[in-house]
Amino acid sequence: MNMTQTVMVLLRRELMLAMRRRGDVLTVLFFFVIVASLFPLGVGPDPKLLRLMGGGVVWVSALLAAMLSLGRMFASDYADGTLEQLILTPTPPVVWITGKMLAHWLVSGVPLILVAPVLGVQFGLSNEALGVLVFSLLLGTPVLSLIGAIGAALTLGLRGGGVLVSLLVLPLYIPVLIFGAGAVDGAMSGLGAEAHLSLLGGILILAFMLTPWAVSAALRISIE
Amino acid sequence: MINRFNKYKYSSPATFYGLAGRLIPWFYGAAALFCMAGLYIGLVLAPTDFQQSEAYRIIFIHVPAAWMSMFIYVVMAFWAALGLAFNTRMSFMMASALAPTGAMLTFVSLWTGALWGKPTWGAWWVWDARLTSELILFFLYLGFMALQAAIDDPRRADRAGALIALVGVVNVPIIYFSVRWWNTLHQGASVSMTKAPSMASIMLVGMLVMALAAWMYTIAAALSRARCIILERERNAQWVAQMLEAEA
Amino acid sequence: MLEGKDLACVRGERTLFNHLNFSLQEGELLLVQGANGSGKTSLLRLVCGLMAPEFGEVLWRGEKIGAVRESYHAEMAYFGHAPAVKEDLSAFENLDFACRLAGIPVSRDEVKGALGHLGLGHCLNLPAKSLSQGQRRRVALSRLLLAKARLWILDEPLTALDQAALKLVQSLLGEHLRQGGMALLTTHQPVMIPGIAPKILDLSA
Amino acid sequence: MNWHSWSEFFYMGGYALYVWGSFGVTAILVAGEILLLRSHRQKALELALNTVKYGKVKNDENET
Repeated sequence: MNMTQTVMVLLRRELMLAMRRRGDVLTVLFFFVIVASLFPLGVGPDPKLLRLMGGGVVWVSALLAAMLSLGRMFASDYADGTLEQLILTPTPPVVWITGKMLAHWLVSGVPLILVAPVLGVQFGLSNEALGVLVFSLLLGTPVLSLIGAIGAALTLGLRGGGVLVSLLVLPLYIPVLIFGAGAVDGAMSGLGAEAHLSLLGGILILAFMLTPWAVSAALRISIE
Repeated sequence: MINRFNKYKYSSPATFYGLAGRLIPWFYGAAALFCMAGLYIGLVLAPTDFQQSEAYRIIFIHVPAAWMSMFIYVVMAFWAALGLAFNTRMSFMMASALAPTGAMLTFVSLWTGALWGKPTWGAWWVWDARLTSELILFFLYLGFMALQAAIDDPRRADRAGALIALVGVVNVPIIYFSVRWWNTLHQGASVSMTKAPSMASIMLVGMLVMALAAWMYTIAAALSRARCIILERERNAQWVAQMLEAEA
Repeated sequence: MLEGKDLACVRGERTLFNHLNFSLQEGELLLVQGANGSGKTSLLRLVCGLMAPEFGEVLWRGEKIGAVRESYHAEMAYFGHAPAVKEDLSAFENLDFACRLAGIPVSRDEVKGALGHLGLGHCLNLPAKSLSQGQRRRVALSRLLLAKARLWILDEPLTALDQAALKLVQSLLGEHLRQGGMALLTTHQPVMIPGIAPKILDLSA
Repeated sequence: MNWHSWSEFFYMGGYALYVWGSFGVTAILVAGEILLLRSHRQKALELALNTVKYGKVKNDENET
C-alpha cells in the first residue's frame, strides 16, 4: 500500500467524520463571519476607513477562526485511542500527519476562502483586491493548518489547552498575516501583490516541508 | 541505581549542582562589578548627547537588554536541541532555567523602549520593526513558559517546551523579516535606537560593559534556577539525601 | 522473537521497573501482572513502541524495534485502554478504515465475518455510538482478527465483557497461539486456555 | 565628569522621569527576580528535606 493511498483513505475518513459533525464546521465559519462583522461596528461605518482595513480584518478573522478549529485536529483521536493506532501503523507518521493537516485545511480552511469574498464586499474591496484576497487565503490558510498542528499536538490532553494553543500559535502566524493582508493592501493601493504572494508561497512550501516532522515529534512527546 | 541513567558524568545533575553552587557567587559578583562600572561610564562619564540631551542614557539599559533577550532565546533553543538529540536531562533544565530571565529582559527592553520613545518620538509606543519583533519575542517566551507550566509530567514538559523553543527559533528570522517588510511598507517610524545618537566611543564602551553585566547576571540567575529545578526533580535521589544530611 | 532486555521505565519521579527481562516465542502467552500503578500499561506501551524506555531495549526478531519499525508494526496489533472506535462511524466503517490505514485492505464480507465471530454480526451498519461499552470493545477486538498480526499486545482485553464474550475472547487467543501467534497481555481476570501454560511476568516483585 | 552637582544629575536635563523610570524599573525587576529565586530555592530545599525525612510520596496511581 503506497503513501498516497494512505493519505486518501485518511482524507475520506476525516471528511466523512466532518460531514457527520457538520455543526462544528459551521460554527467555525460563523465565528469567522461574526468577528469580521464586528469591526465596522467598532470603528464606524466610514467607507474609506473600511476599505483600508478590509484585507487586514478578514485576515485577522481567518487567523482566529483557524485557531478555534485546531482543537479538533487531534483531540478526539487522542481521546478514543485512534491516535495510538495511527502511530502503530507501518506507515511513516509524517505521511498520515500530512493527510490529517490536509483534511483539517479542507474542512476548516476552504470554507473560509469561499466566504471571504462576501466579507470583502462588505468592506468595499475592489474586484482586483477580492481576487487577491481569495488567492492570498488560498496560499495562507494551509500554513495556518500546518503550523497550528504543532500547537494542537503539543497541547493534547492538557487542561486549558484551547487558550494555551492560541498563545503558542498566534505569534507564529504573524508572517502569514503580514504577507496575506499586505497582498490585499498592495492590490488596493496599486503597488501590486506579486511580491507578497510569492513570499506567502515560499512560506507555504517551507511549512509543508518542515511541519510534518515537528508534528510527528510533538505527537510522540504528547502520547508518551 | 540512578547512576545508570546518566550517560555523561558531567551532565549529571549531581555534578552540576555542586559546580553551579560554587560558580554562582562569582557570576553575581562579576555582574555587580560590571554593572557598577557600566553605570559609572553611562551615567557619569558619558557626555550629554547634543540631539537627545540626557534621554539617550536609557540605551545603556535598553540595548544590552534587547541583545540579551534575543541571545537567551537562541541559547535556550540550543539547549533544547541538545536535550532532544541526546536525551540529557540537564539540557532541558537549562532551557527552562533560562526562560524567565529571558522574558524579564525582554520586558525590560520593551519598557525602556517605551520610555525612550516618548521623549524621542513623542509616543510611548511606536510600531517600529525592532520594538514589534521584541514584543513578539516576549510572546514566544510566554508561550514556552505557559506550555511548560501546563504540563505536570516533567519529561513531557521538558520535551514539549524544547520542541516549541526550536519551532520558535526557526520562526524568529522569518518573523523579524516579515515585520521589517511590513514596517518599511507602511513607512512607520524607521528611526533605530542604536544608530540615533552619534555614538561616541565612550558610549559604546558603556553599552558593552553593561552587556557584560547582563551576561554575568543571566548566567548566575539561570544557574541558580537550574539548581532549584534539580532539587525539585531529584529529591528522591541518593545524592540529595547525602548532601542535605551533610549540611544539617 | 520478541525480547525485552534490561528494561527500565521512569514516570515522573518514580522508577516503575528496572532491570526487567522477558522473551516470547511463537505460540507463547505472556501474562503481565502487578498491582495498580506497577507499570503494566507502561510496559505494554514500551513494547509496542509508543514509549521509549529510560534504559534497555526491546528486540523483535533480534533487532531493535526502532530500527525495524515498519515491519514490526505490520506484524503487531495493539489493543489499548481506549478502543479506538469512532462514535460517528458504523462498526463496519470503523473496522474498514482501521484496516486500510494499517495497510490491510479488507472486503465487506471479511469484516462481517470478523464481527460475526464476536457475536456482533447484526451491528455491521449501526453507528458505534448506539453500541454499549462492551460491544465497542468487541468491535475493537475484531480488528485483531482482521489484522492477522503475529504478535498481539493486549491491555486488559477482558474488562467490560460478559461471560459469553469472555469465553469467546479466550478461545480466540487459544486459536491465535496454536497457529504460532504470540500474545502479551495484562488482565485482572484469570486466563484459562486449554493446552497453553502462560508465562508470568510479575512487576510487583 | 559630566555633572556639576547632584541635583543636576538627578534632573537629567529634564528627562528624569524617563531615565530614572528605565533604570529604576530595571533595578526593581532584577531585584525581584533575585528574591523570587531565593524563595524558589527555599521552597525546593524544604521539599527535598521533607522527601528525605519522610520517604517518597507515593500517591500517584496513574498507570499510563
